[in-house]
Amino acid sequence: MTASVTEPLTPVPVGPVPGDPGPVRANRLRHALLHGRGRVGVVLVGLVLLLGVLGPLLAPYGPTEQIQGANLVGPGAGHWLGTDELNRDILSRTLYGIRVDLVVVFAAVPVGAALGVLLGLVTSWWPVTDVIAQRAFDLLLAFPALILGILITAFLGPGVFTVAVVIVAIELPVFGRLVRTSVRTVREMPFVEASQVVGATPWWVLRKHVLPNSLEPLTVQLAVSMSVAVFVEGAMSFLGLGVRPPHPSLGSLIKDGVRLLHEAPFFAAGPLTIVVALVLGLLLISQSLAEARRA
Amino acid sequence: MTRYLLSRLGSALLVTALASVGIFALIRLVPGDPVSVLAGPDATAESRAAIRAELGLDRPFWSQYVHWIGDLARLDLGPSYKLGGDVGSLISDGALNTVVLTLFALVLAAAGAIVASTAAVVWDKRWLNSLLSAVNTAAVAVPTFATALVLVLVFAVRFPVLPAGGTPPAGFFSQPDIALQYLILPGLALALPAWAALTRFLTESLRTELRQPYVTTARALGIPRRRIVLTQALRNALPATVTVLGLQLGSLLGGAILVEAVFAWPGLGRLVEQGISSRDYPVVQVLLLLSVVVFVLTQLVGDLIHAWLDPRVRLNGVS
Amino acid sequence: MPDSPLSPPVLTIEHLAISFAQPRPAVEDVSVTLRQGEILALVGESGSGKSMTARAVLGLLPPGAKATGSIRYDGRELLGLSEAGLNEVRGARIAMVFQEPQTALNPVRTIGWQLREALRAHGLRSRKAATERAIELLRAVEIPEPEQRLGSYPHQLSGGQKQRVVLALALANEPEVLLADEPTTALDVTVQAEILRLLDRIRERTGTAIVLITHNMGVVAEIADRVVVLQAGNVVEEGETRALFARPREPYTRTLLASVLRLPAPGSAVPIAAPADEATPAVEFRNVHVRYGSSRRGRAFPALNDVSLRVAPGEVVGLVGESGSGKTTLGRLAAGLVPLAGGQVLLHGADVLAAPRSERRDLRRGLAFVHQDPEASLDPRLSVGASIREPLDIHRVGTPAERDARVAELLEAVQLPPSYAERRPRELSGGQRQRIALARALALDPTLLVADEPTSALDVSVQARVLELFRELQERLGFACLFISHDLAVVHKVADRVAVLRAGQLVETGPVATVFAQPAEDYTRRLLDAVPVPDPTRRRGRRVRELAS
Amino acid sequence: SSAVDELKSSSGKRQEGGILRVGALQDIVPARIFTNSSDAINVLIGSVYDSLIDYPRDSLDPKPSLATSWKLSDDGTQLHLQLRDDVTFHSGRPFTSKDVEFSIKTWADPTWTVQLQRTAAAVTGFDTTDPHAITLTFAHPLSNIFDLLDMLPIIDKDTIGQLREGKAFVGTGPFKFASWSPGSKISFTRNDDYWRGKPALDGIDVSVIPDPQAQVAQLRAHQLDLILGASYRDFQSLGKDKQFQVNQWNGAEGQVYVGTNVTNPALSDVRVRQAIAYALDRKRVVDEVLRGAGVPISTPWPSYSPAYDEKANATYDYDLTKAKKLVDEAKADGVKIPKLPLTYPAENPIYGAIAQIAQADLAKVGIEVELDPQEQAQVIQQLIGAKFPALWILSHGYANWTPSTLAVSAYPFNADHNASLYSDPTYKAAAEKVWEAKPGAVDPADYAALNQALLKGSFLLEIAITLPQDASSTTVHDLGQTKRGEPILYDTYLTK
Ligand SMILES: Nc1ncnc2c1ncn2[C@@H]1O[C@H](COP(=O)(O)OP(=O)(O)OP(=O)(O)O)[C@@H](O)[C@H]1O
Ligand SMILES: Nc1ncnc2c1ncn2[C@@H]1O[C@H](COP(=O)(O)OP(=O)(O)OP(=O)(O)O)[C@@H](O)[C@H]1O
Ligand SMILES: [Mg+2]
Ligand SMILES: [Mg+2]
Repeated sequence: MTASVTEPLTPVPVGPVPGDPGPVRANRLRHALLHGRGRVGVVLVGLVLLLGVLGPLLAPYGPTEQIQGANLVGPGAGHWLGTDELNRDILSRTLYGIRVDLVVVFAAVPVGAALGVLLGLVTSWWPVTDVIAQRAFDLLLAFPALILGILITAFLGPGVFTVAVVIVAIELPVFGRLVRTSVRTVREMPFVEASQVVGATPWWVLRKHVLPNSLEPLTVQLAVSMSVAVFVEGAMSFLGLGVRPPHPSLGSLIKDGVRLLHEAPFFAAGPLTIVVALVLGLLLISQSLAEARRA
Repeated sequence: MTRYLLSRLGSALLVTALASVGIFALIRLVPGDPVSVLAGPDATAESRAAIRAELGLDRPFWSQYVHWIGDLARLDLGPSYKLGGDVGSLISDGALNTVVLTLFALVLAAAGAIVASTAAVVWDKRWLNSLLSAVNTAAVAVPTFATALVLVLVFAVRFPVLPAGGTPPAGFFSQPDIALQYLILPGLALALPAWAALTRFLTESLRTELRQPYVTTARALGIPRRRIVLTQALRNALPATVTVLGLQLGSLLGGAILVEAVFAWPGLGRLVEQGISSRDYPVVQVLLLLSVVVFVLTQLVGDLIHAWLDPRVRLNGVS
Repeated sequence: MPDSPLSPPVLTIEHLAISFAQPRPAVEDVSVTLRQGEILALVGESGSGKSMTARAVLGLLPPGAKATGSIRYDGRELLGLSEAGLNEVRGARIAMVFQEPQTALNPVRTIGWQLREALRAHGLRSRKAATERAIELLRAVEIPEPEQRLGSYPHQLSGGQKQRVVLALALANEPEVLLADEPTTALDVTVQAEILRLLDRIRERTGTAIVLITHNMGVVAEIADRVVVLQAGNVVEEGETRALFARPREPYTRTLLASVLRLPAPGSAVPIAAPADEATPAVEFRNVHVRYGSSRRGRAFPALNDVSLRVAPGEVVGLVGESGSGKTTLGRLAAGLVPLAGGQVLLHGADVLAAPRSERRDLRRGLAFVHQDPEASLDPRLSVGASIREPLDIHRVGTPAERDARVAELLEAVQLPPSYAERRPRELSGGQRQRIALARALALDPTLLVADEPTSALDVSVQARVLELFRELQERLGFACLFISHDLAVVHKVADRVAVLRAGQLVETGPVATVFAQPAEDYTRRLLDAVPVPDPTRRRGRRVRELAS
Repeated sequence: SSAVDELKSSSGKRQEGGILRVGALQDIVPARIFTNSSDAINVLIGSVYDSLIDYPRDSLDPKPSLATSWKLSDDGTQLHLQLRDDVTFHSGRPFTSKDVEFSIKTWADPTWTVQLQRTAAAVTGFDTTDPHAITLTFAHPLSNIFDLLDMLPIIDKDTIGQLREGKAFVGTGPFKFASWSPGSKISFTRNDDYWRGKPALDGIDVSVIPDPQAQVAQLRAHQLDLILGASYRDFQSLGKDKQFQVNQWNGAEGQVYVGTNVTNPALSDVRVRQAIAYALDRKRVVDEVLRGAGVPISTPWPSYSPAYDEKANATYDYDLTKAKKLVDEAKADGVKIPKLPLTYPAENPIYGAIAQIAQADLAKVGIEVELDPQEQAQVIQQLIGAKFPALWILSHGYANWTPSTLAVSAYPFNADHNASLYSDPTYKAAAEKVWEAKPGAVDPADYAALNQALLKGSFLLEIAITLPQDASSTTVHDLGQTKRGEPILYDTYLTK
């Protein structure tokens, strides 16, 4: 220990300095989620989440239960949302179907995001790996989501797992690029230089500075990607690449409903409402987070 | 500027070249055999072998690839396994349909976005902003296929004022007024999410621009707000918007698959789907490569426009 | 002459108060009268309400601000005037110039376009006439070859030229009042001197009354007729420049004046230079070259050219020079942050780049870096304690408990209570943040500190305190220091020796007192001459005018 | 002008000429032009080509077409046909007996993968000395020779190369092929020199619209006059609309079935297969999925078929108790029934619905099924390679023809090698027996034996006959269809 520290200098009184910004709200993002638009979003997503989690308790029938004689019954006391072509209760199917979207939204997207972040983080520091990774991301991004969906389904066959893989494949480059932009900006920041000067390794900088400072844009993107995932599930199911029957998903329910729009316009209403609520909620969340970041 | 362009061009070519190998290999890895699809369930083993030889599928992988690239270089896309005809002419019809639809949607989205966001920023009225943000969110939150179907049901079936689908019988150019009517519904369904994204981005950029010091300078000179938005802020916000527009093109192409399905619009989306499901390698290869080329080109053109719009890049090659 | 107290008032601000939705009002009670043809300086520390007062005049307050009181121009009440009404006044009667010339101009429009647009806003529609007037204006602000410049974009001009264009814009419609909000803060001293002279000439030629907002007392002493001192939104003192400098009444004014660093008068006695230290230098640059951009693509820009410099142990070497002269580059080179194109960098006699990678880290361990911007140099996500601890963590010095103890010691060393370790950077003031940055730099007991303009983002009074602290620590700990600054007075205060850079080349080096008192090079002399002297009695412009009359 | 108003019209008066706008689900595939595998191909073959004889849709009694009369030798190995002498191809070349020989030989060529290839290949001798008569010699009596002559289009040998590339389709039929834009449109124009007389329509435009719903929407919006592919439910609702008529073509039936891989350990016990057959609620499939456009069956045959046997057809009427009993017995004998995959093409919603009903039905008798929707391409590959792991759902045709056509031509029934990997000498013998007989002279007892063999093996479990439907605007009159499902548009006319 140096002499200077053992004999401390006389502390000067420190009061508020003119122009002192004063304490700022500890967590802008959390605040954004609990007020205004953000709160509406959280409530909407929370509601859908709740319905999905409690689905089995709320559903009057099983998701694949075929009720004798109840062929395409309209909404009424027995079946709030009516029944489908195969005599199944649409309300029950919708409640169970939410769960597929929840898996896709809250498992596949985070996995894709995590992989993308990890890849982007590790590769973007060194020019060579950066070029390789970025070209690979470009390549993945070059295919529209649905084409990627069709291609991957050709390998894996339809199913939730396929949808999840497609979503991971879609999100990976998105997050990879986003992180790369972050790395590029953050590594130029004086505080990164400061830690490099004292000997921080790239890995240290990435872990301690870049990643924490990229979290905000990543959370905003996460919410956006989650809403995209709901679409991808819907679109893939619409093209018959989604969940395997007889299990329902919101997308497959909408697809079935849309096929019967003439005869049973009520069919698609329920699942569509949920999809819109979920996407809307996620969008509102992402908007409020983005706004909080800018403020 | 030229050097900047050349380097961009180089990386574009690299991506395309990598993509060609990737696609060629990938499509062959997909389970399912074009020959059995083509021959049908009742074909004998000999007939399948004959077909395989005829398609050149008995040659080794690299030789097939080299042949393909060689043919591509001579602009010969080869014959479709399934449809027999030349892939080039097969794709050109579909491509025209898709390009017209996508461009129409792109123009619709871009024009709509510029009008909506400048209106929102110039007037800056509370009700207008709320209305826009509501419409905007709705446009993003309702899936494209749902919008498309509702549009058909309302405007073609319930109140038949516009065609329910299909391409204009006389083509796009001989009767533009008729063609336009055929384009409106699918174009609208396709454009809506892109419009919403663009509007949101542009409004936000304009707001950011309005916070820039140069705007304060202009205001301090007594230039009216409306004029500042239209002649200065918009001009500054455009380069970034062009980039976003380029990204939107990708999602428009993706959305086109859905919209084409709903509106019986014989475009590339259907070709891709059918091509893959019938394992029609030549068609799929070319289509996938095309999608990469379009993506790469859009980025390139986006960069070009960006550079052209931004004198700092145009004159100094920095961005 | 503006000195006459009889010239009529053009702008009267009475009991102006501006508040945001926060406890303390931005402006509490400000009354100022501006008279025809005078230059009125508005001074005060950061956040004292100078800018808000000026913006209120043109109705350019940020959204959410509420202003009360009265602002009268030409018998008209400006406060609460409609946007259309304000637009008639803005630019035409009262014009405003802002601090940042880099961003005050629209980057995608030519300056000709922007000038024409300003003229068009007040009725000059003819393109030809507007172009002619634009050329005239550019000539008036002394831009060479104005015809060619019309087609230039802002990025093609130098900082000083940009500020001149901003001035031209403000003068386009011959306003009676010019509000200049720190118009020279971002500029080099030499450029600043030219702009100030230009302002003075414009006032003389057109009789425009100017409100000059600045925190630089040198600038005030140089050209202001009267001074209004603001503190926390209130006018604390007001008076004729010379009188106020000579006899400040208020303690606040006195502190303000006391914080101002001064250069010795030119030609003053030269102290005997200390003999050169023979010990191994803490850092030595041997004929170093640095190029930016890839040389392969033929765009290499030589930022440093054949520079040789030594910093002896325990010695503070000030590095001065105009913007872009390569000061930062040299500092970063020592820290190993820029690649070397030629020459050698020796840390304590060891060639860093020649050393194996593993040793390089240890060689650099004795080196620390303090950056200009205290805000950007601390990770906003880490508590300041964590930031100070980081070098210890990286080198795994001691146990975690020892590290925490060391953090407390370091905080004390920079005169901050240990409880501050828990705070986030944004919960501190600028000066406090710079102390934290200093504490972090000292964490590993460096033998060499590179400080890149460590106080240029701070207020004068805060700057004085931080410099004091720096000097004290340096004497106590005895580290060598490469102190980079564009402020010659600051260098004069802290440095033992000074090195003058110009366009990547070392033009002069020597003991501070010698170089500043008797510069050997013309360039150094020009730099010194351009520094505004915070003493109205030594006012150059005035002197010139007095001699001429 | 409005694109929509142009399409609306209704005065009820017969229109001179006019273009019939047809919506088809699938495009033509030149390499598979003779396989009856897409509705656009059906329009093409039905309109551009003629055959030697025509079956009326609901019987197997040949009627003259390009052949005016015919005579079969007593042993059934020679057929002499008298041909029309006033027929020319669209190219202007007169039609002769050589063209008949060429057409039959083309069908016998395996690269065209025609279903009746074996039958065509069994025609071994051609006497074409008379250009307007031909004598065919067979390797053995062919009970289904007239099936071949009804299905076989007479093609032009000069343009076969262009046919393969999809550039030209030259026949003798009522309409000439005009153009094809792959993936979107095929056009035909009237053949003014048609030997039966000038057709009423000026031409036909076939739009390829793979989405059934889009077809319906375009029909409703009067952008199409006739749609060939729509869901059963859409047909049902169009039928209730006065602006449209729905045609049901009895005689051109298909059959949906559940196939079983008999080498699967669980399915190798016939009792399990029979249990599955009993457990299928066929009536529900017909009512709820086919919306009444079908008939529940246990044997493939429609009621007019010579092999039809009412009693045999009721063998596997829905009976859960019997099914349960069979499963229990099998399980008692140590048969393990794990979860069985049920494969079906994902593209077609009908298969999906049937599969889900079957899954629910089988669950009731203790057979767990996992649905395995796959792409058509993969399903076909598994069908050909006999690679289905357990169960699958598909449909077959040919039961509406001479029964031997099914037994020797339809892939799932092929006694030599079928997708079920079922081989049984009794079945093989029964199938050969009904084939190698003189047309119309098959012993009913042989058919009964064939039915018995099929039911005993229970390797292919029929669900229902599906009746093809199409829908048209009421301005379209006199539509027809062949047994093969080809629209006959020769007589068709439009009203304003
Ligand atoms: N947009 C705003 N919202 C809230 N408070 C603001 C805003 N702008 C300025 N303030 C507050 O108003 C007060 C006066 O600010 P002003 O910009 O006039 O200071 P200044 O004297 O010009 O300082 P500086 O020398 O730093 O430019 C400060 O306390 C500042 O925090
Ligand atoms: N990363 C870079 N790439 C290219 N050129 C650069 C880069 N950094 C600095 N330069 C150029 O190198 C020259 C020296 O820059 P440097 O930052 O060392 O100047 P400085 O003396 O610190 O100026 P200031 O007082 O403005 O901070 C300048 O002309 C600058 O434009
Ligand atoms: Mg200010
Ligand atoms: Mg610098």
